[in-house]
Amino acid sequence: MAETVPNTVLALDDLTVRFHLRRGDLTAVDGVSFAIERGQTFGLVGESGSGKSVTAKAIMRLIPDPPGEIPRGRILFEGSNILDKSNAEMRGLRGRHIAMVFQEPMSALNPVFTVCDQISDALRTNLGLSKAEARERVVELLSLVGIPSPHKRLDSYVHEFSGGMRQRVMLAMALSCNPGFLIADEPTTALDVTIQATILELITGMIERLGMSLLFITHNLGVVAHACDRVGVMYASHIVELGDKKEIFAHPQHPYTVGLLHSIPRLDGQAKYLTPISGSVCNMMEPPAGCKFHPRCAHAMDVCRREIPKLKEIAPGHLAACHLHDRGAA
Amino acid sequence: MTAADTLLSVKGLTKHFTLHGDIYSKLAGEKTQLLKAVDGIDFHIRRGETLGLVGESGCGKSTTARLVTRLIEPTAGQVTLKNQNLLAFSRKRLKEARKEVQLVFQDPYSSLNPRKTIMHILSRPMEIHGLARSWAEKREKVLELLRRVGLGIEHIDRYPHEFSGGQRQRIAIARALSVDPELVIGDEPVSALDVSIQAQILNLFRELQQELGLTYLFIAHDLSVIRHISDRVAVMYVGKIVETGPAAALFERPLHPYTKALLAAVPEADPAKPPPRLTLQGEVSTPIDPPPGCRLCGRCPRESNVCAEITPPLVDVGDGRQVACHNL
Amino acid sequence: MLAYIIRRVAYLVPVLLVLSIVVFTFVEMLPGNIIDTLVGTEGNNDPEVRKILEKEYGLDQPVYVRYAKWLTRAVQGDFGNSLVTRRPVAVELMAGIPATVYLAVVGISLSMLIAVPLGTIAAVRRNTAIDYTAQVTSLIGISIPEFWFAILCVLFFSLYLGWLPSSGFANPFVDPWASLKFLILPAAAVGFRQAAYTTRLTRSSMLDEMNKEYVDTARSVGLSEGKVIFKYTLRNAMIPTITISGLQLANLLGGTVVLESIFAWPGIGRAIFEAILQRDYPLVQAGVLVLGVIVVVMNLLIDLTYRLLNPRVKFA
Amino acid sequence: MTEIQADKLAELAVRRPAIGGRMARWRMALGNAWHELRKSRTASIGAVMLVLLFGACIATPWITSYDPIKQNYRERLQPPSEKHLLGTDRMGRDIYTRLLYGGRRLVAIALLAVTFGLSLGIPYGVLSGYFGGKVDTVAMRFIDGLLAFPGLLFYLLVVTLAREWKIEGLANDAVLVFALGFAFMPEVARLSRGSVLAEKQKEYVEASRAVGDSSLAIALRQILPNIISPLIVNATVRLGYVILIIAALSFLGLGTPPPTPDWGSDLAAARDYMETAPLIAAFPGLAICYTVLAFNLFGDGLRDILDPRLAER
Repeated sequence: MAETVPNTVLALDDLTVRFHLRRGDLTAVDGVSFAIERGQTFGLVGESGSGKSVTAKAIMRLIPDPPGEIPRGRILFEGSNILDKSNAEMRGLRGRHIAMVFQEPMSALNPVFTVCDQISDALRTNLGLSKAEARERVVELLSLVGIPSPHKRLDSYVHEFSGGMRQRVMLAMALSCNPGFLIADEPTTALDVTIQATILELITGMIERLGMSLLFITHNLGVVAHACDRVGVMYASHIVELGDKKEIFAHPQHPYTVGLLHSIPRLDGQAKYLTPISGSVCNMMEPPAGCKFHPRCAHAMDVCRREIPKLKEIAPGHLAACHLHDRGAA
Repeated sequence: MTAADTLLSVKGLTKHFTLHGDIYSKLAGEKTQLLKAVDGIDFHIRRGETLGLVGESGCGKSTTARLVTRLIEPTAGQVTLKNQNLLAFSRKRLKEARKEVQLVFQDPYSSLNPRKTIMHILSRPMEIHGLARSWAEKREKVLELLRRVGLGIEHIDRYPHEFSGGQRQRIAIARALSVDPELVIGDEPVSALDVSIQAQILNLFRELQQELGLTYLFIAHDLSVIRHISDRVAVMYVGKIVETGPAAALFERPLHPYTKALLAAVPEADPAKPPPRLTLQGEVSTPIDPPPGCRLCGRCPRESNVCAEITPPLVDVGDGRQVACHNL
Repeated sequence: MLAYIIRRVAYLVPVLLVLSIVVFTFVEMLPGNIIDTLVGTEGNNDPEVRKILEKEYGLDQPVYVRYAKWLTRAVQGDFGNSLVTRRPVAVELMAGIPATVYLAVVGISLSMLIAVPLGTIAAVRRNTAIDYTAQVTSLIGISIPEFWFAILCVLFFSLYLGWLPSSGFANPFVDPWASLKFLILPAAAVGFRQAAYTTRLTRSSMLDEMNKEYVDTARSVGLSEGKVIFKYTLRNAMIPTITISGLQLANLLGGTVVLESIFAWPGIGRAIFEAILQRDYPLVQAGVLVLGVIVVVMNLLIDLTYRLLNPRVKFA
Repeated sequence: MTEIQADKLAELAVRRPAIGGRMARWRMALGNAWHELRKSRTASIGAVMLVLLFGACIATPWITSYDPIKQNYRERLQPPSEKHLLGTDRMGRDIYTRLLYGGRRLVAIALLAVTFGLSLGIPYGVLSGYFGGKVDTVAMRFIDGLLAFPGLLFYLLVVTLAREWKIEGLANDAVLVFALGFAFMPEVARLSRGSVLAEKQKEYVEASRAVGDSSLAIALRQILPNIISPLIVNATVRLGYVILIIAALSFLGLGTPPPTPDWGSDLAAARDYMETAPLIAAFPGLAICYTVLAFNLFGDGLRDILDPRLAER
């Protein structure tokens, strides 16, 4: 589906990721397709367990096999399929072309190496810098991401930084080898709201300044509203809605997106009662047949229980996977 | 406001933890430090209202919850529950107080004992307080509780691991309700939940308050949640309350620079709203041996000389609002 | 850091006190007393002589006074004389320590050399033939009684093949070749069991570490798999491995009684064991105390090493 | 509330597990246990080995007709045959019979010792961990003191004392049980204390305090059930270790003196015939190996099953 026009950096086509666990098989990502344009920030939003992080790991080819498996789909990065690449080719891609920022810098950074050691290792491997050059570059990077007096913090360990500073270090590491494409997996979730604001500002600023493309994964619709250009909404391993940020917020089409937007309490204090989505997320080991959302959907019809809806264009650039729109289209 | 209206009031409540205070540290010449987790806070909660306590992690909100329930003993200050001094309670009276004040915790996964059935979890508090004698009586009450929090009665003999996060939080709420409390303290009760579930639980809190006339102390770091659930709000920063007032007024026209900063930093789920940004400098100050003066010193855009020397007291500014700032 | 060391050293005081009390009580609880031994051997049962001897040995004093006196002397290294050789107990004990240290250190080093690579490979190639082999071998290693393994080794290598001497000891500084020949079997017996433990430990801590997110981070910046495993992951996995191996070394220093007596290895374990057989209780008492002190001090050193290896742990 | 719901409510309110129900629940629990066990191949193999071992121990008098002690010099050092399954030893006693009786004694001592250690260590550790503070500090220093005894030496001391006091037979076995159990106690205490400290952090403990539960009730009724799994694993593995220790002691000649059947001392006695009849030394050794392996396998598998972190590997 996703056309690989030259302006597309990354395109996912029918990506499916399955895990073979002791308790049974779990399809964490099911037929996900979307494309990210150059210089664009794509927000992938969904609740916990929806498969957004697995998608990110699949792009980085970090799904452990076993128990993971990618039975279907393509991940086209700059036009070539990541899944066909050899390990060596993949290593060349990682760090230099695609990099990733994780949610918990405390666990995503190695606890027994200093910050300088870790970042300069990447620099020396990818860019072939000498030890001294790498060290100098680390200082530059740290000051770039706003760590005060970086030459003093160079030889500190991760646990010696505060939460916000850790995420800056993580970002410095990801940016170290000038990748053109960044994946940020819930980079602000573990942070307090004031720190979240600064990190968000930092990431969006960096992306703009360095002309990068960004895949931003989050569960926070507020963050999406301000950091992204295009948005994909995931529910239970499927993308249920895809479109421009403004479209999605102004005219949400999928009942899940609508429900999500109605579930958020507002700062201006309107609405004494929220209209939440009823029930809870389905068990991914035994998902319901048909649309995964139908047990929670107020508009569920017979067809929803039988058939998995496909993503369909409703308005230009705005897609939703819901049988309600079949009727409208028909 | 008459005294009878006030269910709980707190005056000068303080909790300091001593770091490096033992003999070995002294032998090694380490300085004793004081972590001022909660540093002289005042607030009150009227019967039937919801007081929202908001602040960033480490500001002392959870410690406050544990202090007013006497799960930890305060260093100084007064806690008055129904016009009685909670800190002077005898063992027996304290046990009664445990019935009057109940807690709902943040993590629905660790707040329920994994080895006990729902029946046990919900009937144990009744047993302790002698609220139900026979097994059948307990059973009936537990079923009633389950219904009340929106769970199916068939859940009664199951174990916590068979439930989702949202359902567990309902069970935790049912446990709090099992002793017919007057005050329920929610310590970040919705922050571990997904948005759609969070909304369900927030609604449940609302419904229960209306049905049972409960009083809430609701602690959260999420400002929109606080705005949604609270009648009045208290904003905490590093062990101090910096601003209190009716929710609507406080959110519409924040007075303290910290409250303003918090509000400006919230990303609202509406692309038309201004993007989040931080109006303060640097990062959260430390509660370990804080310097005299205002805790926001060094970060505040409106700082003056006096800020570094004198801690601003919480003063009335009318409309039921109080602010602790020298430079309003 | 300093405060931590002070704290840990201060903690040693009650530990050593418990140790010394138990060791002292042990001799106190023996039936009869030293006078019986002395008098009995000479066939002289004169009450007068007993009285004099009792006074001489301080047995007329209350037990805590005797404990205090014994402890004071013990702290100064004076444990009295051996009842068998009549030489100072301290001298007898010191003679055994080098051989024990020699065996323990070689055994542990041998086990680390085998076990760390094996455990790592087993973790990386999880659920393959290598992994299963390593797991089964190490399970057998920890299940086999060491004395039986030693006997089997002797049976095969000394009696059947005749390659190695079945028991004995030679000073490595005097005759290194002979010493090595004597060393191989006991060191293998020590090493096999230790290697079994260490392989299991390395494997499981490698598996733990490989599941952590920093491994993904290292991969995500394009580091090679070798570097990810052997530099980033192994460094973390080695923290528990080294710690436990240190503890085992401490235990070996006092625990090779069985192997030392099978291989006639003149170590401290065998010295104590023989003292027990010969009822040379002052030597037993002192030996256990000294080994206990060694273990305690080793534990302290290991703890400090652990904290140095692991920057996360604060010295608090 | 619909009518169906009301019915269900009434039924649930009245229905109380009867005795039969409880039996069914036990059966279910047993079934579940087996189902869980099947998840780990290691555990299943270990369990089968253990069942065989315990079966042999219990059925000993019925599966052999020889006397383990009576000597028979006409049939010394016989190789395995139909008459003597595993041959005879230097006193002409049937090795198979001696192994069975020796194993019975050994396993019984080990089980009692580990139970004793658990019953001392769990309350010690749980209370120390739960109440914390100065009590905890003192209690743990005492444990450290006990842990300072290297390897076998503690047992050597106790066994020596028993020898000097001429404690023999069953009393000697009791001393061994006491010593082995007491030596296991520090480890149990530490482990349970550690688990209690971890458990204490969880909010359900605070919740129990918040509803006014008493400290003792929280420690014993709420926390204790949650820390049992690692203790069971530890105790299983310890059983193997204890058997090794007993065997080592008797190998050194400090166990129960002959002619009591004992794997360790039988092995030691067989050393003299190692060149002529190596099988005599092989059988007790194999028996020890089998037993220890069974406990280790079972313990390993149990750990995999009980440790949720390993569950998805």
